[in-house]
Amino acid sequence: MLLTLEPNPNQIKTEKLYQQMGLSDEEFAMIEDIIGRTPNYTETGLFSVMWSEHCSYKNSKPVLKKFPVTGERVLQGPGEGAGIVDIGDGQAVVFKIESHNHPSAIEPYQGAATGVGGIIRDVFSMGARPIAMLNSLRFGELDSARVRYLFKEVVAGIAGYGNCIGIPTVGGEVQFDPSYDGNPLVNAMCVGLINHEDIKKGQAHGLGNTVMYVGAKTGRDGIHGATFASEELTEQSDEKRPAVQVGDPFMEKLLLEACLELIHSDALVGIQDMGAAGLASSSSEMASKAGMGIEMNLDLVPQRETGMTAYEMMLSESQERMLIVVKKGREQEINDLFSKYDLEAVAIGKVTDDKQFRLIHKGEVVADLPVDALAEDAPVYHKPSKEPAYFAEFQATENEVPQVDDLKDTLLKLLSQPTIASKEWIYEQYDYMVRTNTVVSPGSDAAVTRIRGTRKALAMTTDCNSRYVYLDPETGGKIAVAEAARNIVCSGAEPLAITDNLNFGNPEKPEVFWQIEKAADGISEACRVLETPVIGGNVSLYNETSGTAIYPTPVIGMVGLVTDLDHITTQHFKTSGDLIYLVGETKPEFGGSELQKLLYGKIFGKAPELNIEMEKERQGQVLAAIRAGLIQSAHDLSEGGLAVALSECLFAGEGLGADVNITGDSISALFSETQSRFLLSVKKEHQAEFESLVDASLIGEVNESAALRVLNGTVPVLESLVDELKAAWKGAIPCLLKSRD
Amino acid sequence: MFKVKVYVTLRESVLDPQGKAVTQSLNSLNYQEVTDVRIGKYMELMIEKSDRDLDEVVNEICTKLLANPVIEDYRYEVEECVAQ
Amino acid sequence: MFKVKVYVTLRESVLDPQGKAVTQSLNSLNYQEVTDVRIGKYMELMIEKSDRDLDEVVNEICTKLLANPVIEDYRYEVEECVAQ
Amino acid sequence: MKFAVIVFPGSNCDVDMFHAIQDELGEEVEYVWHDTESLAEYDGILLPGGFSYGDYLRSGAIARFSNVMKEVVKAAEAGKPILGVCNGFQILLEAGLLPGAMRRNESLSFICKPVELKVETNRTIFTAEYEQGQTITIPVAHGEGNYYCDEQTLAQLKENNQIVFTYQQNPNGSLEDIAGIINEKGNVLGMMPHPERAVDELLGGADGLKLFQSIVKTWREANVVNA
Ligand SMILES: Nc1ncnc2c1ncn2[C@@H]1O[C@H](COP(=O)(O)OP(=O)(O)O)[C@@H](O)[C@H]1O
Ligand SMILES: [Mg+2]
Repeated sequence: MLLTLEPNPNQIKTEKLYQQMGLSDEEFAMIEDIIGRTPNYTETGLFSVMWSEHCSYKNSKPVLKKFPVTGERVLQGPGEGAGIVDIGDGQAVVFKIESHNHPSAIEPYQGAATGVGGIIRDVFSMGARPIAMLNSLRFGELDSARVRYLFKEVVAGIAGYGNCIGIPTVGGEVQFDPSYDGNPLVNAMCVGLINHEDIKKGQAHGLGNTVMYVGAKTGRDGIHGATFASEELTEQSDEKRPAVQVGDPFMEKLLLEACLELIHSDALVGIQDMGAAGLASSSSEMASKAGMGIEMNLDLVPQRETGMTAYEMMLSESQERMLIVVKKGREQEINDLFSKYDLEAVAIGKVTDDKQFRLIHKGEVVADLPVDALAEDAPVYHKPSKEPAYFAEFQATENEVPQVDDLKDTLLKLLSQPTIASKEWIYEQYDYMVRTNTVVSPGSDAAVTRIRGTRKALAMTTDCNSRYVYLDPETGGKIAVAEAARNIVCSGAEPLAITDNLNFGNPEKPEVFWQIEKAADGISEACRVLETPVIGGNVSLYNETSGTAIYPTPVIGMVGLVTDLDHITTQHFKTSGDLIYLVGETKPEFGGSELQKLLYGKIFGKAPELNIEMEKERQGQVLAAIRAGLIQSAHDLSEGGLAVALSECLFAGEGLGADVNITGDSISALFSETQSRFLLSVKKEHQAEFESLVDASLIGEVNESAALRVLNGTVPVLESLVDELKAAWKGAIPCLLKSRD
Repeated sequence: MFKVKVYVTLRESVLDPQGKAVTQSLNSLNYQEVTDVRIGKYMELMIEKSDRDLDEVVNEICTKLLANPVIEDYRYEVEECVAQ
Repeated sequence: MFKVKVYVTLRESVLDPQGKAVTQSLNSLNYQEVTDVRIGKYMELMIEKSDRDLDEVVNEICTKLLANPVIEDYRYEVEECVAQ
Repeated sequence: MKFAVIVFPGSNCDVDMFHAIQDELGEEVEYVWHDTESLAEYDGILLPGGFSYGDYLRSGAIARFSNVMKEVVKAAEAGKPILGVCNGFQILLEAGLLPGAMRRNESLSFICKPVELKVETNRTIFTAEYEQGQTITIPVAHGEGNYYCDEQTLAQLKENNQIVFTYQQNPNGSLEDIAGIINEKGNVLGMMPHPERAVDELLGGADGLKLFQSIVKTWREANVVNA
């Protein structure tokens, strides 16, 4: 039995106990100043989580300001559970990405599972029906047993949660690199669909209205999860064990269905999920956003464990909980609705008009703070920024073409790099079909989900090549957005907007902060030009182990609109006789490329260049040609260059092959990672019309040879049976996982 | 040859969705006397005699593979088996 | 109050893929002395005293819900708990 | 013909089943909540996939005790067509309406992909529209689809032609590649693959539609005068 001998305000101050909670001396002084006295233990805890990076964005706010966040279609930008974009006919798409990196490093299955659970709640708390999930994962190299364990368990955790709740996981990405060895990244994105009139906000309006708690009971799990996520992983991280929670997807399914019924009730005033910093952040944010105060009686909070203190209840990050505000006097109705799902809605407090955040526990006021001080007044830091030495060095290097002798062998090796290899082993564990709307399943550029009852569909993708971002954060940031848009366009959709997940190292290091700033500059510029505003996102800093930061990894989640089902396009070649076109010229660009990594075991030099205006023009042409019905298949060129893209185009067709002509230096032509390039196939009868619409070079033809044959001029440079290529590509990940355990 | 029986249980404060679901279901099946169920794993390992210390081996195996100490506890019992 | 410990195991004749996988990983992690692993469930039920016979209740619960007799066997132990 | 799609709190393929019947098959269909007291008004009962009550203990173990299952048993006795897909199949097994049990997939992971099935018999009300021995492609999506029964039961299944679908390439370790079985009386079919996911070419194939068409056709022949 934990006897609650909490330290008194004086002890907290003199013994600097606030430091253990993550507050600095200056921050504690600020708090004293704001409230005009020394906070008690519970109050100090509330500030410590609300002022953590995870909740307050105190270090990243100045950077996030750079993002373009508005646009004609944007119905809700950053600031709520998830952003919302209009898609016509009174419908809108809701989406957001969120990280669960640190919990996943320690308990990969539950860490990943609860990450999925959390982002789903963000979407349905807006009133939207979640229709698809994606993820973005980073691990160390698969030759380590620990990495294999993390990888397997993370995938199983994502599958376990998403499959049970019945939301299809339709896409994602994964990269393997030693920089993620001790610090894997697990970012999950959820996409939802809503009718405009159903949009709900997390605001606690209306003096006297009732605050209700629904969902799982509160336990001691995850206490200080938010501050934990804002610290570096150290040898001692294992000690902070309770920061990992166990997910209950069945409970979430009940909550989801009940909440989606609830949004149609005019008794509902506001709704928000209890995510990071649980009850503390949801209640204070709801009151603060509405310009109101809130008073809660913690004795009424459903509790799973006995003897919980106010501090513990407020900071607990137990999963599958929602906070709702309902009109006074309508509580019974709300309760009836939830009881159909075997859930109980419990009144725990009320909305006040004094802008105070007041908590009562066992008859005593245990916290009484200005609510804005918690939710709004966290300090904002402008961290020092410094260009790292490596950057100038890399910029000074000349682009060089790496030398390889055997092109076929090189292609086979590239296809078996786990970052390029087939991800079937992963996505076969995800139910990507449930709800029967998935038109393009994982395995093509972007996933496409139809909107039942319309001719419309949504394309979605997550992207980020962090090697480019490391070499050159600004260009790399731009490329991440451009690549996401390229994937969306290839599937036949028009890019709408993005959500981003900024995964970086410790921002207190000026070199890391510089990476964050530059990447944000690049993302912002690309979003402005491509007209894809940032409608929400998440920041995960302190991704380091033993002092080494991960590659800067600003993951881009993008959603696009397919205006007619007929436009849906996949990357695979379809029929013999189709003409193969390459859009975009190729330069010898190997900095951060898969080939460079393969040959040298490291990356260096300049990232590929990106001309974002040209990118936009080409994307426009490709989309126009798709909409005109001229395109059989469309694929963007990314890791591994043209040779890998060509192979991937051939992997779905039985017996299909291709004859392709390249010019200039074969190694560059086949493996360079020059940006803004597309590989298209076109029916012969559409040749003239296609060429009038798109600037592209005819490089070959699809045939029935079951082989990929490449000529440079008249010289054969590469020839392989498609089956051989496919075997290397398909077998790589299962083989890496199996061979050693 | 030893038969080692390993019991892996969720740590006390960790949510046990499985146990919760079973408790609820039993209560609704009219077994109100069941007030709590916690569900864990039970494993039987057959281990041959070797140079290594058995307890050391079992503890290693448990922390490395059978249980994740972040959320689970384990305990075990050893039985010596007589060869047939 | 009783604490009832229930062990649910796969029947001998039923292949245990999970146990097999664990055996293999242990062997490849250099625990060759582990020759076989069988994985089952371990459950702790807290049951209040009632008019019904405890063994009857536990057997009912086990056959109805906790174990599937087609593939699983169960056994249990009862501990009486003294009220605190 | 009027279908009921039974909805347990954790069902998640209920919507798919509903739309397959309404939009593609063009028959009448309603969602029926698991606490319903009667299924008398329905001609066919569909138990969809999902995780009925979270299924943490064993798939279908808890669902079997719900109110609606008593009604399903009655409907089975009355000879109404009952189809259990995936979790629905698991529930039918747990409820004893079909013999055997499910174990975890041999790979120990969830598996989702289209698979090829062989129609072992077209002499059932569920497969009449297929050719005997035909190969069809239907997706699977499950973590516990590794069918098991004892030898005696297996012999009976074979003897009575109760094995309706088998996998061409066994994805889960299932005994004798069994993907779907029917009861002796011939009105209760359980199968792991999802025919309701294969009713629309846009989503990659429509081989599942004939299964539903078979049910309707045989029902019409038996129940509608001048069919
Ligand atoms: N990288 C980012 N880019 C844009 N908006 C961001 C970013 N990170 C966070 N935001 C926005 O800040 C708000 C708070 O986010 P977050 O704290 O992740 O939500 P929650 O409190 O639900 O966890 C959200 O509206 C989110 O979209
Ligand atoms: Mg959130």
